[in-house]
Amino acid sequence: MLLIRRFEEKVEERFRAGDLAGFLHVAIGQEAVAVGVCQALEPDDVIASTHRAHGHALAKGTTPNALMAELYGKVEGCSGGYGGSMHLYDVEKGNLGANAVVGGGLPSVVGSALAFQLRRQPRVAAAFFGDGATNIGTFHESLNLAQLWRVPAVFVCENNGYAESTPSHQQLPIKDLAKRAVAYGMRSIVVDGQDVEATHRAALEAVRHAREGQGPVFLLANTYRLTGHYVGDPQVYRPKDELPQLRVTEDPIEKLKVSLGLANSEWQALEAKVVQAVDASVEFAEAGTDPRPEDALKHVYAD
Amino acid sequence: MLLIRRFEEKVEERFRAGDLAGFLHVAIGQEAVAVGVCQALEPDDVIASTHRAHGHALAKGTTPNALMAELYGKVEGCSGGYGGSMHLYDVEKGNLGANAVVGGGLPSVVGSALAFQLRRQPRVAAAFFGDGATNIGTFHESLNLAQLWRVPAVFVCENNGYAESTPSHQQLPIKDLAKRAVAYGMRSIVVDGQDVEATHRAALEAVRHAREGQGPVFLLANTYRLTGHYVGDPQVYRPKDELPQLRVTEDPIEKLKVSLGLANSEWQALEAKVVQAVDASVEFAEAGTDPRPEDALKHVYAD
Amino acid sequence: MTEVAISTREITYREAVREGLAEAMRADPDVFIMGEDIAEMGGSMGVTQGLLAEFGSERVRNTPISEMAIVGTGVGAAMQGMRPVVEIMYQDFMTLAMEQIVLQAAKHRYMSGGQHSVPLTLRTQGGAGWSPGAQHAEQLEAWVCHVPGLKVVYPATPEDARGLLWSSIYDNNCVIFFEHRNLYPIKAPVAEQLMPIELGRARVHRVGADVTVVATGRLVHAALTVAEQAAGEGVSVEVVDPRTLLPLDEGTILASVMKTNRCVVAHEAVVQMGFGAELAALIQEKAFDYLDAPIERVGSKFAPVPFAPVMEEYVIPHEADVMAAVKRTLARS
Amino acid sequence: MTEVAISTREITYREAVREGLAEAMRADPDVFIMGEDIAEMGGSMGVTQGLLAEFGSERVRNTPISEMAIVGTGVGAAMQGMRPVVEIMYQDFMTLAMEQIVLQAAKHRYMSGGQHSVPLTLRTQGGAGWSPGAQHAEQLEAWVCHVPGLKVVYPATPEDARGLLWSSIYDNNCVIFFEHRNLYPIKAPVAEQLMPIELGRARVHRVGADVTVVATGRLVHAALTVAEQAAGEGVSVEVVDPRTLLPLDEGTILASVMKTNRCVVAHEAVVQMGFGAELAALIQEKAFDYLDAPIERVGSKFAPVPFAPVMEEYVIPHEADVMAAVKRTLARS
Ligand SMILES: Cc1ncc(C[n+]2csc(CCOP(=O)(O)OP(=O)(O)O)c2C)c(N)n1
Ligand SMILES: Cc1ncc(C[n+]2csc(CCOP(=O)(O)OP(=O)(O)O)c2C)c(N)n1
Ligand SMILES: [Mg+2]
Ligand SMILES: [Mg+2]
Repeated sequence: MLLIRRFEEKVEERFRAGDLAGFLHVAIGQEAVAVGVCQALEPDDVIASTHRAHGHALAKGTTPNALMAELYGKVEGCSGGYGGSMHLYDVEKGNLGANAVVGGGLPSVVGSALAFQLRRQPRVAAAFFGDGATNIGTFHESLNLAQLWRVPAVFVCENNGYAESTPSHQQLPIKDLAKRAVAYGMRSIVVDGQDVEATHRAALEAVRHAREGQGPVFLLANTYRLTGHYVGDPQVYRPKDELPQLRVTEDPIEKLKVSLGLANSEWQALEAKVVQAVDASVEFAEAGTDPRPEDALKHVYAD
Repeated sequence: MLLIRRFEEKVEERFRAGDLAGFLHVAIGQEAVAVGVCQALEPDDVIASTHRAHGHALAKGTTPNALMAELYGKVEGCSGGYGGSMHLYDVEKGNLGANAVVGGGLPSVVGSALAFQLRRQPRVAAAFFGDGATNIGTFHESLNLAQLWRVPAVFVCENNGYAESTPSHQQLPIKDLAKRAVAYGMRSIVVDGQDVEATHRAALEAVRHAREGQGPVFLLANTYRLTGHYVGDPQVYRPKDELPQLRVTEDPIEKLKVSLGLANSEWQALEAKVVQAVDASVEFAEAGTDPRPEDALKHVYAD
Repeated sequence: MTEVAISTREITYREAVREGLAEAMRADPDVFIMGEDIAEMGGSMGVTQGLLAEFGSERVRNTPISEMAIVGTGVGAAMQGMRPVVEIMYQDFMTLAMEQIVLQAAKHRYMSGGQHSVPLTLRTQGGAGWSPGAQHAEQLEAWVCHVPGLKVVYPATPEDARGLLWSSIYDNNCVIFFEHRNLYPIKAPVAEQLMPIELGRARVHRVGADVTVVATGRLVHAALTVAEQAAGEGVSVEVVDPRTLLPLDEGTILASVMKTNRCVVAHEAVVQMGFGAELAALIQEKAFDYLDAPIERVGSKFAPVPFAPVMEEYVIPHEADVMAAVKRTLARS
Repeated sequence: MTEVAISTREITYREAVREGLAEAMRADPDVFIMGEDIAEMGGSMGVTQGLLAEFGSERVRNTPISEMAIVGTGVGAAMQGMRPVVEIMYQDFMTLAMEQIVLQAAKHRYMSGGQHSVPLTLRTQGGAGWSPGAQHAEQLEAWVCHVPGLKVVYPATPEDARGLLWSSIYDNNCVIFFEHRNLYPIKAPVAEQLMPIELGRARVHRVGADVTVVATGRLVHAALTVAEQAAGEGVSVEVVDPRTLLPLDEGTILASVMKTNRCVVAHEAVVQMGFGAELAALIQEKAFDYLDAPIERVGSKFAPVPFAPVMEEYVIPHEADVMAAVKRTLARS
């Protein structure tokens, strides 16, 4: 979690400095969901992620080096420089890919889970997506089919109360998003996504349920986006005092710090390690190899 | 109802005789839903219909002549011969159009209802669709948005237990389709769609709710398809004894006959009138005008 | 080369697709099929009849009406190394799944820098001529030919349907496989055993000297009839079917046009922005000095497909339209 | 004709779109706008900033992430005689709504035999050159140009954006209105008052004698730069922007090519099956005897848009590509 936080802060910094191309969404405030869920998965379980993908990738095992190199558009990046922030892949580590299309990754999680089921493999596929994604048709068709076929999938809704600038009440007709699961007869579990331990326990239960063939689970993690939608978002749509207040009350890392009860020195040691890893990733990325222009025509097709 | 039944029987007959082009879906067994709902609507309320459209069209006021002429591909048809069985329109009568795309008509019902809301008109828009249609993304997005904006729409689900050849248990993860509405916090009303009076009462309540600005309603009418999916369907997928049995126990017209308690002679007079109207529609259609080939290039654009 | 006598038999295009599926399923347990009503009912066109009985309900899967999820679930299973074949009942309904086709299936390999492959085959069918109305008659091959990462196949004969379907299923990319509704009943001889046909190879159906007709789907048969008629009038028509539209066998097509110096392109889709536009643009570029006449395009007139048979007949292209185009091109000196 | 002095001012393409919307909304209460994040935030590209304040939340509507419903709700409101303008944030996400666009919006008038009209405007934007990655860089104008019943507009300048948007909104058909992401900040003079521009009229941006470049969107500006450079080298380039791709102003384009005898077509979309294919097919057909060289096509190379800037730069077309094509066509004798 701390790694994700410091990594993303660094990414913001480098982006503002003009080092990184494209656009970026950081998940500051939502780290506990990524970590709590991915820690509950086995190495050969798979995830699909979203436009807000750095945390998921790191939590599923992509190294900070490979991730940072990707953001720098380098050959050493986890997608070889073809993907970028919204298209982080690490198939070996079980990251099927981040998806810049809201809801776009859900069907392939169902399909992956179906493959596990057909091959009698005790593996689970998990999809991350936001509250806003529960409004899209892909969400509906995916959860519906997953439940119909009882595939081993976990649908992790990171409910941060916004879809870009649009607050829940402008985009969701219901307050309790767990009701979404009712339409499919799917089991749902609701958890405080700022509490990494609770999230981890809930995820363990969801993953067990799915893995044992009892069907998919809708895991609703209530969380907060302690930042703009994208890096540079002036957040004109957000009440002025909302963010500073949430930063105080809802920072999952502060909460973890308290619950772990580490000595200040221990925490600082951790900080130092993390900062070092993040700085190293920037060095790694900066020293990385630029793709050749004509490499752009590779990988369009598989042989 | 009797008109719809006899009309569709005639349509089947003419189709099998080779008089009608394209393909046809009849709603034999589902007449009470069309009638119960459309009778609950005001003349300037609107409906959108499905591939199984004849009943809805007749119930909303399209004349048998105009409908039959359409099936014959004549200029006098309710869509001028451009539409056919799955594309029946009668804008003046409030039929926005039948839709050959499952779920395809739902968003425009939301949009029509939105227009009524914005213009402060006390009108209601109703969508017909099948149980199979509740699996498609368009359904989800439409109901979700309708509830979010509380537009005056009624969503009439004709739950006949099949989507083409696929029975409920192969296509729906839930038994109780009313649960679909829970995902949107939408009011639902469940009714026996074989009972025209009950359906009418339920529809009146749904329409009132919508018209008074209390939001859309999901009206679930449980019904039976007392025929194949399309005219000529050998129904290999259906248990052999299912249909003959349902024909006895679940014919809405037989049920109406009993509940009306009409004398045999009265019923026969009704029958005679209906049969005459249907026969007249065939005569009308046969005597209709064939479009000119080059008329095909008209109506591609509005001026 | 020694000639080998191949024993043949006659099957329909429908049976050919079915054989292609069945053989591919027999050869590899990772091949499975999904779609609406494909199991007990055997598909709305009867293509998959009998497959449920042979392969069981795990590998022959009825789906809900969920086009996005049908395609997307196929994408996911393909990412796991399986070889799903999904069916979209009418190609009109591909419009519902374009996001999963274009932004997912076509791009995962690329966006992952070569980590993924998506060996998914999407079968679909369509075509007018039987008054299905405007929402069941789309011909959308042009759209998918605009999408890097996809392959696009459109067979016109039983032999091609069977052999190309096999190759599509065993291709490691997402292949959009178009069938034509009105070709299902046509019969033609095929080799006793399935013979895979490499993707990306055109078929010269008939050799000719005066004009090349490049046609796809139903129009291949129209072109062959026209060629026969024209022969009676002393005109020698070469008929080429690309069969695979993406990647396109430019060599065969260009060689033909460079020989005949005249070209007609023909398909059922609307002319404007149809696949014929790509063919014409390509041919005029690469065979400019060989052309004695403009490349003529044959396709549907610019309207949705109307219901009434007289109007439908007018909108969609027929043999007479191909013949007229052939004559127009020959009239130029 | 008497010349009237028109007072002008400079505005950006972004402001021009906004003015087009605002003027249309002021003129008719039936015009309203819907889309993701268009209200408080003013749209992901800032186009709709300020409209919420002026027109209120009934007419400036944030929607959920529901592309099918956004378009389809617009279709329904349009059927009731309103003039909705819906925004699809990136044209990539049009892939989610193609069914509502193609099978509904485009066809209701026709299928109803002329009873309905669907005066819906769908605004969307896209374009690469800033490393958005493969799922935010689609250019899909070719798809919609293949669909009878739609109109397709793609302005390249502030004046055109404003005047064409007005006309699109007041057109009684479904208009797909493409904006280019990288054009939003460009500035150019516009007339003080909005002047509607008729759909279906090309604009000759620069008159020339040696070669015609028909370009759309961002490539119009590339073509103008190239024309300027070429002039320095003694080559006279005519630059034509169709602006409305459907219906297409064939007359202006053909007249230009018949005059210059050489043609380059240029757009950002992938070359294969792109709008340039239609242009090339049409021009070779209707101006065959006037062409001194094959029509050259400029567009993206056949790959999804990669993230890394060096690769992205390589894939998408630039001025140099237009210049090279101009030179190739001039090299032919
Ligand atoms: C299909 C689609 N529509 C619109 C967008 C633009 N977009 C990117 S992120 C976003 C909001 C997503 O909200 P949510 O799902 O709640 O995720 P969050 O950003 O809150 O993590 C939108 C609308 C998109 N990427 N995909
Ligand atoms: C989007 C789409 N997919 C598939 C079809 C083919 N199709 C036509 S009717 C039908 C079944 C519809 O089932 P249901 O909604 O229950 O309606 P019913 O036929 O039972 O009245 C299907 C799959 C279609 N028309 N549209
Ligand atoms: Mg959110
Ligand atoms: Mg049904």
